[in-house]
Amino acid sequence: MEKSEHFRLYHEMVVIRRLEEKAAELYQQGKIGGFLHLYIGQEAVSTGLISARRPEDRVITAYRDHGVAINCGLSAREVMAELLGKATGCSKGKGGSMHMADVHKNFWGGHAIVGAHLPIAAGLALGDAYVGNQAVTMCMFGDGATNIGYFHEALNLSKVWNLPVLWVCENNLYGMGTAVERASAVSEISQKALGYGMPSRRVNGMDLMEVRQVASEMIEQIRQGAGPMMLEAITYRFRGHSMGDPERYRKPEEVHRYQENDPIGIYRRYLIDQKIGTEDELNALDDDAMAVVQDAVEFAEASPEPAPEELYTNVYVEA
Amino acid sequence: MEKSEHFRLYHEMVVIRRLEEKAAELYQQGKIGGFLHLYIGQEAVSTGLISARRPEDRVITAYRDHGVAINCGLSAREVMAELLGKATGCSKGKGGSMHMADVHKNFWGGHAIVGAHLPIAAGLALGDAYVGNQAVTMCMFGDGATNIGYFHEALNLSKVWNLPVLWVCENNLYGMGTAVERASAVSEISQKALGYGMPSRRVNGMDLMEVRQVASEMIEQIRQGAGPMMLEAITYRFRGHSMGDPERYRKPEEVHRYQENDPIGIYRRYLIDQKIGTEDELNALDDDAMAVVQDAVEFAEASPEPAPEELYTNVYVEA
Amino acid sequence: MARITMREAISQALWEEMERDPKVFILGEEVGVWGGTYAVTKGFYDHFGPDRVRDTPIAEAAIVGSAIGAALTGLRPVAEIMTINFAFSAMDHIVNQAAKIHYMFGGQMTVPLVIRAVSGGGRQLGATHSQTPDAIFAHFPGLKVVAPGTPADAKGLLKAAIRSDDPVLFIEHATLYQVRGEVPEGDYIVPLGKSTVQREGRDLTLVTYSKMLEVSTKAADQLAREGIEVEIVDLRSLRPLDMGPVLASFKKTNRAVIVEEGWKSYGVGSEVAARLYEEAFDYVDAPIKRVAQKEVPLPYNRTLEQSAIPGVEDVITAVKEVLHG
Amino acid sequence: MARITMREAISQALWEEMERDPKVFILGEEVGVWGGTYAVTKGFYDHFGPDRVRDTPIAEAAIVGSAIGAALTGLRPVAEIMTINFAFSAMDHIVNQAAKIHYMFGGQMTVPLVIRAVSGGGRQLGATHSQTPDAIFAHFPGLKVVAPGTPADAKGLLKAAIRSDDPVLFIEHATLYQVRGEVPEGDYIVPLGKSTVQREGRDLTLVTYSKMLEVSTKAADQLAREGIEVEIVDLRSLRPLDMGPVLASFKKTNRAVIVEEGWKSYGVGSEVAARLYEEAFDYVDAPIKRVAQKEVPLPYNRTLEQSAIPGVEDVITAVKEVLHG
Ligand SMILES: Cc1ncc(C[n+]2csc(CCOP(=O)(O)OP(=O)(O)O)c2C)c(N)n1
Ligand SMILES: Cc1ncc(C[n+]2csc(CCOP(=O)(O)OP(=O)(O)O)c2C)c(N)n1
Ligand SMILES: [Mg+2]
Ligand SMILES: [Mg+2]
Repeated sequence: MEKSEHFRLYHEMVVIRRLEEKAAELYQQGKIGGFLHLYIGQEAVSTGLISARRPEDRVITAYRDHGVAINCGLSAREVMAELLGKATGCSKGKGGSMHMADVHKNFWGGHAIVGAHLPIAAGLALGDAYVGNQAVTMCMFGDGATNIGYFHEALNLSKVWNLPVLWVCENNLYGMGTAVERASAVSEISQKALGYGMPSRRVNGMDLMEVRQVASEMIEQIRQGAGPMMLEAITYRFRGHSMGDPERYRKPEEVHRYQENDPIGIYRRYLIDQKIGTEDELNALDDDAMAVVQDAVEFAEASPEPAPEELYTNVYVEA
Repeated sequence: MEKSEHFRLYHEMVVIRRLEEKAAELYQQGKIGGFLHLYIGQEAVSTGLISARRPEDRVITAYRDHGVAINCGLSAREVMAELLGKATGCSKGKGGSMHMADVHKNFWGGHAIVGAHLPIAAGLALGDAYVGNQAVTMCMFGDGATNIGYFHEALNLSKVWNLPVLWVCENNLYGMGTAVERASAVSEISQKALGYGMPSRRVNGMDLMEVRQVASEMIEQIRQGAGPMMLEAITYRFRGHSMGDPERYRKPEEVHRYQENDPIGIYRRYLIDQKIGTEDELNALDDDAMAVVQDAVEFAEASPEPAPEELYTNVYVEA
Repeated sequence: MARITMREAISQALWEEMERDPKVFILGEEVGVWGGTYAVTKGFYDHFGPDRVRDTPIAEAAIVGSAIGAALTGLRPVAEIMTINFAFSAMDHIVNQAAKIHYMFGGQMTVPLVIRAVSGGGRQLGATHSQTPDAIFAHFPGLKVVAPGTPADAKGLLKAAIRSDDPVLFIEHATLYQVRGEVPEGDYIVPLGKSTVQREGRDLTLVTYSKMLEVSTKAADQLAREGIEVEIVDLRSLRPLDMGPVLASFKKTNRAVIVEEGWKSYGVGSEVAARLYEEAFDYVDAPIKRVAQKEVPLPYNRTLEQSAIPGVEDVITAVKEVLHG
Repeated sequence: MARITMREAISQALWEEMERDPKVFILGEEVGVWGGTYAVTKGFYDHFGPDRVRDTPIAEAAIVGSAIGAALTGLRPVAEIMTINFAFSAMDHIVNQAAKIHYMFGGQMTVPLVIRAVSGGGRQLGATHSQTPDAIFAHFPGLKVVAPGTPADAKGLLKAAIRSDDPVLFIEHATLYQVRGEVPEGDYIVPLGKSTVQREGRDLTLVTYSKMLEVSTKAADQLAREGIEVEIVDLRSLRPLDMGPVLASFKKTNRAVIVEEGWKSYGVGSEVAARLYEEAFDYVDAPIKRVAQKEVPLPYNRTLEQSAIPGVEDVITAVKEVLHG
């Protein structure tokens, strides 16, 4: 990987982090409404994963989607504007935090019903298979989502139809307040792949390079026609499930332990150890990321609200 | 096993067979309406399985339920009367072929939405676990049913809660016209148990003694607290999915091959080989079974229709 | 124009659209090798092959969900849900995904999806398999809901649905498949969201759709012999609901009966009646009546079941009550 | 009588019923360790333990389905579906299983089940998470559907629901949890299926329920200052729907506005309006109006969302239109 690519990925991760910290502030100020699910702690998963895709590969995820949006190439401006419900947001202010998308960047959304986007992902892959595209669909979801029927139906269908999908479970050990072993018959989510005769792998989701490496291999195999596979990334969210989570279900010490393994810190360490970047270079990227986010906030705040008529547009394509 | 018990089981199987052959006739005559799914060919599964239960153990199945009803101790009369929609039917003529039940015999129905009774079965088992009953729930379903989300949610829940359920898949190789490998990612249904960390076994569902033996062992383990398990019985339905199936999806030769392995024939052979019964004794049981069914038909035909007011009863318990 | 059955009309529309546009494909349980449980897609598998006529596992959410995904990529899937009763097993994907994706992402995604489903009772299938819950799907903006009552409309509406860029729930009625009617050949399109007068009359307006159009027509024939001329307006679409022809007729007859197969409470008749009063209050000469299913889960027993579903006599009685107070 | 919040009232009802009857237990996502996403079951897990306060996987069909099974064995489960939007993921079990099992098997099984679910919009949760689809559940005979508008009713109705041998969908409203009111202590029961007059008036009848009772009451307060006295009838149950108090009020005022939060088409107002005309035609002095949600999936943007949900001004406008033509 080129140095510039490393820097791009590092920069992306920091942008995501700063953007979400800022979003948390704006939420407290009442400028962002609804639910806000922060990705903080999990950035290496989507950054590593999506760095392994080709432009024609599709990405779809759940409501914890800000990072994924940035990794797919959406600007911090349009993400922040969407959070503020502005007309300039990627979903015109109609979607909000949970429903970011940009189909031109092959980012098929943020979806808020747990697991419901998995059958949709199978359909995206079917679309490619049908017309003979050599594209792969990456579908991300949480550990909790693997317990709902949609997961089962989608994985089964993808295997029966040999669809080009990489199923990516972000196992952050909890679905809201429920620890994975209290909700799932097996705690290693990748074990579920056995029931679908599907190959699977487990990676350390805090390590961007590992995620990227394994994802690249799997995506290539899928592209060659190997059929669907499952990738489980072990990760952790440093913040509550969403804003206002009382966090009664886990101890602060546990959170602290994981926070010491910050995916940004790990990657930074790697870049320095491998002499890919210097402290100064990385600091400059940090500063730039901060500036990008600051600019995004200003842009979003200055952006117009959707026009009142927008309430009635997009209900149907045809009147 | 006592000779009398063997004779009882043999008799039950033959009653089921004759009763369904009769039902097919009555259907052709227009005396039975709706859908009629015959169990012919699969009788060894429910006969073997249910012979292994204690009275406190619950049984629940799908719409292919006539055999199960008989095995649970419902009389041929009330089964036949239900088929004819009579007031004397086990569900007062309101349920029909797909909705037989008798809660006093611990038979919790016949359920017509594929897979929907699996979560209900988990709940039956939960009911027993909650009050400390040492009962096991046996839940039967088809191979096709293992592809719907309900299957997944139910199996996962049963394992997480360690519920006393024996999940029994009757793999008759087809869900309607779809061969198992065209609908399921894995053709050995028992492999799906791996995704739930659940023990499983596969048996020849044409062999009553094998089903009974393995089911007994599993039921005992579950009763002792081992948690849910899965039993896959390989079987075959000799008739179409329901009356009026064009059967374009399988060759007559295939059907004939399986018919040579008739579960009644296999059991009969076994009884004679083991010198448990003589040809004469078994012929007498055959004759009696025929008489039982003949009596059931007469009873059903002579039974009254439900009163018109029955349309409005049982919508609610309380008015 | 050929006189063909509703089944043939639907089959023809599907076939022609698949021939016309390679992006159109079919998926669902038993649509392929079996030829469709109601034989609508008989012969399709052999002609169009397994990629375009896709047998699915029994997994309704995955059927609709994957069809949504495929539609997002620009294909035009026609997903068959064997009967509308099984649509409850795909409810989220129908009302929460298909109906909302276009709006929720600010218009950047479109879902040109058709979901075909068989509705209706009367065949002794018992409570879970005999429902006519059409109204509940029509409650959701973003979804279009269509339910033809004649072979011609079935063909024309299905073609319009397939060409529509919006998600359409296309409701067929099991006991209408054998009904025959004149059906235009070739590219015959009936626009979605348009009600139509199926029979002219002066004394009273019967508002109905789907199977109950047949029942209402029989009732109208009998009433005609007694000198009562009812006008029949067929809604054809439940969402968008086109009140134009209903109102025009009502303003002429000043009396209406609404006939639907489903349960009365929170049904189609409630909506139509409420709108008639709202939009033509000054034209009301007598209370509007709703004829609908008795409020019970449908029983298996034939006599009981038949007594719960609206029949010709029920319509005639209601019409006379409205006419003679 | 204590003045407590709706949240406390519901919590109290649950707590007391669990203390009273060991067969009552709770299951659902985050009802235990978390204490309920809306904090309704806070403290329950510690007090009643993990067997009676069961955290579930995210698997709505299994939540409702297993609750049905447990109910069949004689237990009295209270299943929490975090929000009613997720009830679509359990749709079959709610409308096809819970609602039909008693009937379909000829009365031998009963399903004494309560499903609690939070309905309503107004919190910028976007289209999939903001619905008020109460009416569609009320379409199904066999199910009881209840939606309280006051803390006292919430307590009394929930107790009645838990003691009922029939399946009950108990709808709470997210933005009512903080509302306070007088709530009788101890065994206070409000029978299911009974509407009630919440405010007396002579000029017009406002028919409403749940959150819209609050909105309607505010509108009534403002109208009173202008000398307009509206009577408010709270439906409380959508099925069975008790038209008694609605009709009595209407026969007095001869004018009505129906206020609901959900979409207008095929909604609660349609049903109530249709019945009012059917049952009190001779008392109608002016067309009945329905105030309801704009027919769009709810957007995230606050201003847009608020403009789609009925507010005090919408009610006042409708009332004046009905009064002044
Ligand atoms: C069908 C459905 N049920 C419940 C919810 C509420 N809910 C939102 S997120 C969530 C937890 C999901 O956990 P997981 O899949 O592990 O993802 P994570 O939040 O950990 O990223 C729940 C229960 C929902 N959105 N959809
Ligand atoms: C949710 C649902 N989808 C579809 C159907 C229609 N259907 C009834 S039986 C059946 C096949 C089931 O196959 P399997 O589970 O293998 O059982 P078998 O009939 O072979 O005993 C189908 C598709 C249904 N009843 N419910
Ligand atoms: Mg998680
Ligand atoms: Mg099968």
